[in-house]
Amino acid sequence: MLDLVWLLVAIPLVSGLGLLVWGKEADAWGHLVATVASAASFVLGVVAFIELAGRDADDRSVTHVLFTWIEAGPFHVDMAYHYDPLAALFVLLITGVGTLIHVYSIGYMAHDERRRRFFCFLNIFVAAMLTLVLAADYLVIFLGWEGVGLASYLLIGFWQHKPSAAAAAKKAFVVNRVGDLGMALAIMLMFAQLGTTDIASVNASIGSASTSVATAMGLLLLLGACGKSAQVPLQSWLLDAMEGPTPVSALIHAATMVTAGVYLVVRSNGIFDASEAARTAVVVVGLVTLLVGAWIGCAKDDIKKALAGSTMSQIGYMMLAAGLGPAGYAFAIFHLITHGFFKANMFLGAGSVMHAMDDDVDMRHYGALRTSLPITFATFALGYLAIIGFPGFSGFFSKDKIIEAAFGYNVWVGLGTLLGAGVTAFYMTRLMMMTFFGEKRWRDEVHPHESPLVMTIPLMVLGAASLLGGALLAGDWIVDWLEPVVGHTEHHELAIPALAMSAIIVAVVAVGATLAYLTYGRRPVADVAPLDSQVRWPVRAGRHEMYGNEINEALVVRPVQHTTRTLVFLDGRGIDGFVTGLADRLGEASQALRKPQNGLVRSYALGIFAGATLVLVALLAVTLA
Amino acid sequence: MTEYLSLSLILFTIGAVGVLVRRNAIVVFMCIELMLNATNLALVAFAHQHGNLDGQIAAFFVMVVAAAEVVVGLAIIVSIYRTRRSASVDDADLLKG
Amino acid sequence: MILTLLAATPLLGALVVTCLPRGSANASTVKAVAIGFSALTLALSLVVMARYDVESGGYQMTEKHEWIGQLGAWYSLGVNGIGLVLILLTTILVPVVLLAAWDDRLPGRRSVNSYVAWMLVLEGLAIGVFAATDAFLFYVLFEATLIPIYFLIGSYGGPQRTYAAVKFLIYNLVGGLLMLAAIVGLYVVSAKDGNASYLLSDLQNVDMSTTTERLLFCGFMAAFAIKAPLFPFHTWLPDAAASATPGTSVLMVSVIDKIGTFGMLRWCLGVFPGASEWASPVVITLAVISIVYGALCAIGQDDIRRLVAFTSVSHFGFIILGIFAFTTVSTAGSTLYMFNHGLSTAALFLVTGLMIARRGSASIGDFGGVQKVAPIMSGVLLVAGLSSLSLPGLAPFVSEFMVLAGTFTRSVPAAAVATLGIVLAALYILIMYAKVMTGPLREGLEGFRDLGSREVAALAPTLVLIVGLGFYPQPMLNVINPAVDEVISQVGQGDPPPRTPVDVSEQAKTEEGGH
Amino acid sequence: MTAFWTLAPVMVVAALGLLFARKAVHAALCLAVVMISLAVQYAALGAPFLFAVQIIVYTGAIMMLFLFVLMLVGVDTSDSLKETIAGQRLAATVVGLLFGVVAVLAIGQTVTGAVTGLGQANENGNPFGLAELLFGPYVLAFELTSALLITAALGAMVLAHRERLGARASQATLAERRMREYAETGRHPGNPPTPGVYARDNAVDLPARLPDGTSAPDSVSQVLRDRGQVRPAPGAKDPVDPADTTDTGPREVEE
Repeated sequence: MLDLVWLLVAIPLVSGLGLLVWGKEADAWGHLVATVASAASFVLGVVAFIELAGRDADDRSVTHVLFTWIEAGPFHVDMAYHYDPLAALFVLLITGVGTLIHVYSIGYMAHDERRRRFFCFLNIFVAAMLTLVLAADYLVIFLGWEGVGLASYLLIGFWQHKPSAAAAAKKAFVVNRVGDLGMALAIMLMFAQLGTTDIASVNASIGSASTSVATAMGLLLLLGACGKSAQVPLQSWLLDAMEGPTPVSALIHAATMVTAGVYLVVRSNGIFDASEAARTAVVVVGLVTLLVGAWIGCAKDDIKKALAGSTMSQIGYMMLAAGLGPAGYAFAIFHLITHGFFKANMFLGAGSVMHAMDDDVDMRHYGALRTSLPITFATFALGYLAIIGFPGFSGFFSKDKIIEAAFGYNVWVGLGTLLGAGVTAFYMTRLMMMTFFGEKRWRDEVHPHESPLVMTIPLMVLGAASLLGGALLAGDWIVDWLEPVVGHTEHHELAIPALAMSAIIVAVVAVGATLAYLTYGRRPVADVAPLDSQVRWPVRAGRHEMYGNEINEALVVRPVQHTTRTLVFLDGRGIDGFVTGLADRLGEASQALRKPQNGLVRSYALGIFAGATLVLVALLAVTLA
Repeated sequence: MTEYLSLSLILFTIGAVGVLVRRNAIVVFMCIELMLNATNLALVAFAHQHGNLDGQIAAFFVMVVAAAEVVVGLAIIVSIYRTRRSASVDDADLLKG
Repeated sequence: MILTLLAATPLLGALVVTCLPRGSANASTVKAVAIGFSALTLALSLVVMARYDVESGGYQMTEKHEWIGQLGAWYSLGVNGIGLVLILLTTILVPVVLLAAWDDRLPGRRSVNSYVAWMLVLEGLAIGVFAATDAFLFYVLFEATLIPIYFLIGSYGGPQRTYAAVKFLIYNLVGGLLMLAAIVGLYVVSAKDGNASYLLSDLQNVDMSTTTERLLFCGFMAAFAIKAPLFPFHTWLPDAAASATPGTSVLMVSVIDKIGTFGMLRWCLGVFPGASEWASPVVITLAVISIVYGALCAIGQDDIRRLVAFTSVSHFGFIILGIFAFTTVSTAGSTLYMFNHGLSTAALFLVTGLMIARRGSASIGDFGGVQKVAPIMSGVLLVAGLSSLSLPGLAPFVSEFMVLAGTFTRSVPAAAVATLGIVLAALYILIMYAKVMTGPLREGLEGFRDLGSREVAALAPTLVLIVGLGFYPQPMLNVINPAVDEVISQVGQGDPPPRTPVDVSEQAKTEEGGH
Repeated sequence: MTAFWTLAPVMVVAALGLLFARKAVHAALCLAVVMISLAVQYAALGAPFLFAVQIIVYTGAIMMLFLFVLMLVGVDTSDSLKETIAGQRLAATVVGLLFGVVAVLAIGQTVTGAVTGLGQANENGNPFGLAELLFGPYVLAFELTSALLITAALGAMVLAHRERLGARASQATLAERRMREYAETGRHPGNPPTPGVYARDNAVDLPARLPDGTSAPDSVSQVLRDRGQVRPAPGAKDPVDPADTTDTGPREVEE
């Protein structure tokens, strides 16, 4: 079976491309085929996982070369997959959540005339994402990396007639390209330095290169990871990406694609292990994004954008954990998986709410929806409890471990993560309160109704996963499972016992939740957002996404526009102007030469006579000389 | 010998300057004839110097050609005069660039 | 003989097409005959490809007849991997272009006969250029290709066609003149050395002083840099592309401009290796400037055709960068890039050409929301555009990455700046795509027709090849690699070894089963 | 040498006359002087045949042609002495002087051998010697000159020929045209008055007197008016200003 892992990629790819080419005839049943394809991948993934789990711990890795992709001189890239415990977990997450979201989309996109194409893109995304996590070579990762970028581009801009959606798609792609720049350079550096881009070889032999090379490589990879995972400073695209259909936000911009950066860092553990500086950079990026994302999440009234801020923040946690080195890799992946469950759950829940509210996303128009949407409310509540880290829920275990590890690394970093946990509780409680509790604020023409079963079943499954995901940590299973890939070292013993640590975290979370309850649960919420001038600067900054767009605008967009205009002008006037100017000067010179050609025969005769005289004088001079 | 050649050259030069300064096409033509005659003188003088008649033959041919040239040239002048009402060489500048 | 046959088939086709009766009633016959001849040429080129023995490499299927004995000029043909790839590109694109040009509206009452005849002439001459192994023959054919393009632009283009055609001609003639001087110089050099000969194999062994070599190199390089076009000699290209019909633009940018980069590989590196090395810092700098400059200018264009032309300036920068980095990886990448860029630009020019013909305007501002009425066209434009921005999985990515990776081993700054091109490429393609295809449907576009089946048939081969070669470029690389190795060893440069190479035994172990 | 030294100054002066003569006829006469003198020089240089040819062809035929054409074109078209091309005269003088001086100096430097004389060549008489050469080695050139002469004659005919473009104007059309001209421009349809109607002044250079006592300037020949040779009619009310004449020259009559 493990030799057939490539089928995981091939099935959704063939299904996606096939449906795309098939044309209109497939409109009626295309979505079903796509869903089945995704499910088939999931089943295969499960079978492969079982087979892998059945092997000895040392033997849980399969590399299989399909064909040589590129070969020229010393440059050799194989189209090969590498199936190991890390990849196996990702395969399950991607195909599992992916299939659920396919199912959900059947309901969600039921009335969209381009539904078939939507499912094609989803399938292509699944294929690209699986390529990414199964790749055995950095260049193949890059293939999947940009493939998911393309799928993300297509899906964010799925409603192309909306200029905002098209602009958001473009922005996502371009910002990701900036990150890809880093990744491409990192791969080139690998080739120049080590002569190979094979992941295993690179990570095994990076130690023999100098630390500065490893640092450079690590930082370049981090740039790539920042782009894909919406980490500061390349975070600005993620909130705009919420223009896409909600299942897309759930699958791509919450559960899977945006976590690819974390995957990359974990996958490149050899490189990051070799460079302290690169690891520190990862921690700093993670910490900053964690806080910035949480801050934004507190200020947004748009339910999807609030969740997107939360996603940024949670990925910040994962990134931070990955930056902690072997002490954190496993927890980064653990949190990644639990986050995949509960965030997908909540996004789909938000989609269900929007579905009920005629696609209104403003939470100020919600309120008291718990009665109208009981199933959505229940499942959303499971996700909510998981993300704030309510004891016993999956998020509790995963976040707890990261905060502990962070304290083990550095007290200040630990305090940052602790603060983040509190803020998370605050904004999630705010979201819950505004959406499901309080007074009803929706307009008269809106009649909230529970979504059909095809949409609520995935919610229930994911809700259950949010609740039970913590089981992965039972007996340190996930740590052991990943150990062949990322290794493991026990973090430093904390000054206080782990139980006390957990208690402190829970206390902080409770404080955050209570604050939010007091602000939004007890007091009525205005159904029109106060103006920017009426709120204090932290809210203002959060609403403006910490001015990320403004900063990009000032530092990048406008200079590029300006340069472009200048260059276009210079190209016409300068370079082409030089050439046409040369032609004009030649024309003028010939005008000047025209003057002596006055047509008067006597002038010409004078010229001839003068010439004859000259010849005579010259002859004489030569003779005399 | 030298004196014949000098005379020939002086006449030639006068003819050439005449071509340059006169504007009446007919006079210009006469100046050209003067130049031709001057060369004829030189040719005849050379024949005398070297004691063979080739120079005279050359002069003879020059005369024939001059006759032909005058015929055609004058015909051209007449036809130009007819269309332009002028025999001034400065009035014909169709070659102006 | 097969190479002569290959080059002669389209020329014969041109003759036949010219002799066919004119007039709109016969237009379909004429086009069908032309496509038939180009398809025959394609078949022949596939035969050449099949007969080429990859194992032994070098020049094969050679022909040699004395042409002008006193000059040492020979009618000498032969293909190596590089020439073969470009011949294949030419023969693939001409039928595609002819098919896509089926509905081209020609200005005035110009006859379709001469239009397609010139295209076939161009094909024949281009094949000759790529197969010539004699410098004199190469030069003559090189200059001869100007004639069909001149007429294709000047007679069948848009309103500015005369200006564009003359500009094209003068630019290229200036380059050709400098090359002529170098050709004369080559004669002198080789005559001094013994027997005068223009054969590539003889020229490679001619002794020349460093200064002479550099001067001659500059003559050749000037012609190729203008043709390619390299910054700052590029300004003829946007004008020419904006005034030409889409088919002409394709042949010009995808095939004829390749003669420039091809010439650099075969003649500059082949005959003047020392001078090439001497000039490489300057050329690499210009190439990097081309990449960034072309991309930035493309972002600022409003005319779609000019935009595509500027993207080509950027792409040619990559090709030249790879050639002058002197590594087998980058040079093989450049050669593959020539092929891939030909496909990608052809698709882009053709699909935008169809769009422009339907709208009657090339201004991006006149489009908007086309996706809604023409989804297939939108999809084709997207795939062509994505290939232009080198999305992995599409053919240009492979070549672009090889160029960059190879260059990186030689010069990190050059590669780093050039990599900026991938970000800028995303900008120019996606901004254009967003303005043209997305958003609300613009007024006046309601009746916009989607691609018809013939148009799809014309574009499909390029798209299939773009996707296919993106995942499996090896068939091309297998042909290219031996030829490139030869060129690089000629220059006397090799690939810089990895600074800390991976231990082979360790690699073997990791491939077995993880670590 | 006597002949040379006598004639040389005359020739130079006559040639200079060609440069300075204001009227073309004078120039032609000067040229005739030069040519006749040249003929004499030829005779002195042992070329009696050329002497004859020079007299017959040049002085006789070519000069006559010149005079004919001069008359055809109009004797009155003398050169205005104003130079129209800036600096042409000065430049011509300078270049001419330079050329002449340098050439004469060069000739003066040249050492020439002893004069052979044509005694031997002219043994059987000069025309005989020339004929021997002309019909011997130069016969082809001689034949070609005949072709040249024929071509020249044909060319002259073609050039001088004038194509009739319209129908020949009849009396009726001419009369009609005159009347129309009168209606349009007020030009008198009849013949202009003849100069000097009264017995006391019947000279051609006096304008006629009109009934009101004023003079009619257009009664005098255009040539005289151009030359400024019109005399004021005695007793005329207004003095005739030759410059103030309207164009009343002979009507152009289409042939």
